[in-house]
Amino acid sequence: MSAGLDSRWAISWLRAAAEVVADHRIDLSELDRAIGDGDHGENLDRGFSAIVEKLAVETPQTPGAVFKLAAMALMSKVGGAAGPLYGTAFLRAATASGDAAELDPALLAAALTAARDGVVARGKAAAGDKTMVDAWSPAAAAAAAAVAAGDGVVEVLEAAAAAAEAGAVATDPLTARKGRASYLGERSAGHRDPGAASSALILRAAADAANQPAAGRPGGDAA
Amino acid sequence: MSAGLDSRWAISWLRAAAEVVADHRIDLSELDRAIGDGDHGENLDRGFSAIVEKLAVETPQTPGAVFKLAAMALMSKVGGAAGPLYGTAFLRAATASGDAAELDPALLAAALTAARDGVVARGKAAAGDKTMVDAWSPAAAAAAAAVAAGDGVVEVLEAAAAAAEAGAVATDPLTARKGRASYLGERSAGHRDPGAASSALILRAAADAANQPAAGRPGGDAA
Amino acid sequence: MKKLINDPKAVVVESVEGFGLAHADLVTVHPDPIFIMRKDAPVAGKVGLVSGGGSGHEPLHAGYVGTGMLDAAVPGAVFTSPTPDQILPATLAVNSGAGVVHIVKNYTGDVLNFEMAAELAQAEGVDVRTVLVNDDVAVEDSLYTAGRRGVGGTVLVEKIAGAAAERGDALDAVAGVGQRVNANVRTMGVALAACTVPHAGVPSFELSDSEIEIGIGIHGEPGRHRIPMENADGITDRLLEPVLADLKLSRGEKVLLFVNGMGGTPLSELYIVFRHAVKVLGEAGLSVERSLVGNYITALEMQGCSISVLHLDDEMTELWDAPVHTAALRWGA
Amino acid sequence: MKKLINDPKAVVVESVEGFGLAHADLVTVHPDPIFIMRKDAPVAGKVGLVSGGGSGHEPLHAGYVGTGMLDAAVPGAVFTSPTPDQILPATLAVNSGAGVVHIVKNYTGDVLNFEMAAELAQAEGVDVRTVLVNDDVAVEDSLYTAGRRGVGGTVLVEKIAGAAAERGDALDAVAGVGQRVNANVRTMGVALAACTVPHAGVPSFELSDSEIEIGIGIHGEPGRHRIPMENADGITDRLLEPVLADLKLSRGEKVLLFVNGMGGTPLSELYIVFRHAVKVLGEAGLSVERSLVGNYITALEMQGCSISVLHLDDEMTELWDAPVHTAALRWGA
Ligand SMILES: Nc1ncnc2c1ncn2[C@@H]1O[C@H](COP(=O)(O)OP(=O)(O)O)[C@@H](O)[C@H]1O
Ligand SMILES: Nc1ncnc2c1ncn2[C@@H]1O[C@H](COP(=O)(O)OP(=O)(O)O)[C@@H](O)[C@H]1O
Ligand SMILES: [Mg+2]
Ligand SMILES: [Mg+2]
Ligand SMILES: [Mg+2]
Ligand SMILES: [Mg+2]
Repeated sequence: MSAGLDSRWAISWLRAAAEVVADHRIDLSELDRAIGDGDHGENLDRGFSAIVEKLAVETPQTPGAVFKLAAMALMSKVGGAAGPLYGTAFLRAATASGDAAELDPALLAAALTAARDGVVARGKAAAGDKTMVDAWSPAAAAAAAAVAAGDGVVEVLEAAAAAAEAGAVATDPLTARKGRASYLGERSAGHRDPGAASSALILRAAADAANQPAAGRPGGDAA
Repeated sequence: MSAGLDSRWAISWLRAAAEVVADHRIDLSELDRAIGDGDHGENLDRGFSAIVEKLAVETPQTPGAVFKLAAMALMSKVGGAAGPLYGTAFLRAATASGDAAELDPALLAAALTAARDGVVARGKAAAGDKTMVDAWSPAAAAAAAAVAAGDGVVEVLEAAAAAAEAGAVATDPLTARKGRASYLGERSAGHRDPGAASSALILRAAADAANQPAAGRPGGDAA
Repeated sequence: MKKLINDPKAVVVESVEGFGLAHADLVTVHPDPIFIMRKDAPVAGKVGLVSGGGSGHEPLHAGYVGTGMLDAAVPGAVFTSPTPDQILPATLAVNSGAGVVHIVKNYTGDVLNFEMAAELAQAEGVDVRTVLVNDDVAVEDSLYTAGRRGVGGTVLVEKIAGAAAERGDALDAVAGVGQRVNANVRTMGVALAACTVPHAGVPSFELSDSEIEIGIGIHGEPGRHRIPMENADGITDRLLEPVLADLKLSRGEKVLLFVNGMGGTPLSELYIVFRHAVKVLGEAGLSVERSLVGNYITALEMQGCSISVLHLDDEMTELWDAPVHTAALRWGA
Repeated sequence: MKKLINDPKAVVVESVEGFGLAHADLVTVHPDPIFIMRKDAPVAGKVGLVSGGGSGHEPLHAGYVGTGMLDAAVPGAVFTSPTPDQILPATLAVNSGAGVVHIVKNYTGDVLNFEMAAELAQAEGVDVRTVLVNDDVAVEDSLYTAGRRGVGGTVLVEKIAGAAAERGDALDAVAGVGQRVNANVRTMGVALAACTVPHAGVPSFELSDSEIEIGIGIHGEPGRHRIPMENADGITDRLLEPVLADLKLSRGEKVLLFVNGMGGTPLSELYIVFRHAVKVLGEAGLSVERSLVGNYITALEMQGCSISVLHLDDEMTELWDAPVHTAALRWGA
């Protein structure tokens, strides 16, 4: 038994994420309709469904390979701003994960940080611009802090998910400075950023997947 | 003093007709909106206003010349089906009136008959097709009957106007077989034909003008 | 009613003025009485082509003035036929001595006004022929009506007769080919939502959110019947059915397929209709040799479309392909 | 919502299929991933031009594929940018070895997806340059936003860069002239009524019967502000004012005036706007040398228009006049 997360966890994470995105498809699009063009839920659902379809025919053997599969599916199916951003996040996470069979806490945090950096590099948004960066940045920071505190993988993901959720909520009062919502200027304040909201949901799914004994952490007694 | 109607009557008729058409502009278009394209009042108003404008700068000296002026104005300004039909009616009335300075009952009835024949020749509608023919035909017939009964010009015009009014009302149950209303088929029944309605208004204005002492029948004691 | 207009009464004049400014290389606008004339008209030796009718069907007719199509377009008020005092000077202006063809859509107003103008032109020594366009199969019983209306087929008649005139055909030949096009084309339209005439200010008819009007004309006048909303393939089937029933073509024959937008329907939807129409015609064994998809004869901002099928022969095909250079249709020139 | 569609999810595929059937002489449709390609692409020695973006703006971009304009168009879902796995094969397919120019409207989604595709194409050895179009003066403060959007100017960039590629200009020159067009064109739009995205089923925004939205984009996203309805001349003044303020032209300079319909506005109204715009430009001492009026970059059936002014130089004028043969724009070829 190990304190790391293997490809089975990565696969159940993405399956769970697909489910939660499908469940929140309409809510996410509603958020996007308020300050964007109302397609965010639709876009992500298309992408995550594609991941699930790919996973039905392929079973990548490392977390990195799973992330790579996800990245390619998201890039090719989502479109819009979110497609390249999520695609880049998973691609960078894949690169950071290398061909490790399991992600230990440090590697996990490194993958999350790489994902965050990928979003920033691609979208050039800063913290506070009211984008998904406002979920990914605190998530990556919280994961790093948890590793520094000696936490295990479940705690690292729990910390990341909680920080992403808080970060998403904190976008409510902000004025958007990137993406489609920025055209609204101050009229964008008072609404939650859809990409931050979806990021929080997806990171929560990662933590949930790690919490399930069947899902790649045999035993679940570690950490 | 004479029992005939001169150019002053013809001019006051057309001025009165212009007024009554302007007053009923919206009603006539409403009738047309029910079974046509909703422009009949607008079209006629444009034409009769043009007559009034022309009469402000020209004063034709015979009824025939007045009718000719009206015909040209109607043809050039009304458009649609009604323009050529009314234009032809007045043109034929002008021809029938010749250069007589006054119209006696017989000539008056002949002018009305010529007008009716002009409408029929131009539009090829038969009685009962739910068109302005259903006002003009009984009007011409009633005028001829009045002449045969030895009536004077006022009575001739009164008879024509009353017959036109009855004829217009009688179009209500008919199914249109000519003009735009015919596309409605049986759905045209239950509505008054706009062209028959406007014809009745215009012929009533002719009778009213003949009843006014100032308007070309000096004295008004004759007939 | 929200429209990009100033005074409702000035719509036609201002719009035609703008058209004249935008296409000064092609046309001259005669201001009063208003008509639009090919810049180089009268063209020596060429039969003149004049069409016209109520405004609100843009780009018809002004958009078809130019080389290989019309010599003059005579616009009436919105949905109201023009008057003889416009049609007559337009006819005289484009007559080079070879005579003039009037292309007239079969509406009582248009027919009567063009007829009067033709009589007056004849009286002034100009030989006039008339091509009456009546391609609308929505009008079922011509015996008890003013007859079938002129709709989408008008564009095809103007193009093909225009090409015949341009290549130098004589008066009767130009009118003849125009009549042949009319005899071989059938059209059926549908409205999803009505249009609003500027001076009326209210929609021409009311359709609920779940109904459509099959057999619509191009003036917001009623069609054959109302049915519940259907999908594009279903509507296409319904439009093609009476068109094909009336044309009675044999398998292997060649057609031109024209899917026309009524003004307020996105081009993308017209292509969806076209796609299915090609399939239906294919199943009927017909060969779609030529096509046209777009807003070519409209009813202001009405939502909907019409489908026209023209049974082609070699000469019509050749004349269709001949160069045309107008504001709204251009190829080979 | 009443639309001539079948399945809302199939709108793009079916519409593009129909387009391919209607214009088989000009284009080939690559079905999956979907893109539209010039029939004779790759053209030996010629720089390839690829554009794309969300669907719903027809005839943009597929309508501009052909001689003298685009080599490929890549359609996303309605109002959603296409993905790299469509853009990449389109880019590879039109590359003759002379490199490929991507013409990208400045929306985050379009920019990011084209950027990724360009990286992937470069990795496969294809030289890619990007022309970013951002002509919309409605976005006031580019520092705090994603920057100005690409709207009407896109059509002009595609035409002029397309002509440069067609005459054999090298990669940097083609991109350079495209960038010069973008630097010299400004656009402002207005909506009178919103449009409805098929899969959304409800209008993108709500406008009351007496309001209009000034500074609208082409996706039903909001504009600068709402004002009470005005007449056409007043609206034209309001659109031209920020365009001219931003362009800062001197008297005597030459411009191209482009009045574009958003899809649901009759052509006649666009000419009324054009008429007044010509007057306003004339009063500013500008010379309208070229013009374009019609539905060239739309937002489904949105009612409204945009006005673009391009400051012309001799080369741009020559390239504008150069032959073009596409489904939606054609002259000289
Ligand atoms: N420049 C950017 N950097 C980071 N995230 C961004 C950026 N632009 C947009 N986003 C994110 O993308 C989300 C919108 O995604 P989506 O609706 O799918 O794309 P689109 O705006 O193209 O319709 C926003 O809510 C925001 O979180
Ligand atoms: N063929 C015809 N013969 C006689 N009258 C006709 C004929 N066609 C139409 N009309 C008359 O014209 C009237 C409609 O006139 P109007 O609305 O001005 O023209 P349009 O139908 O062209 O809009 C009808 O109410 C009818 O009385
Ligand atoms: Mg969105
Ligand atoms: Mg009428
Ligand atoms: Mg009318
Ligand atoms: Mg989007």
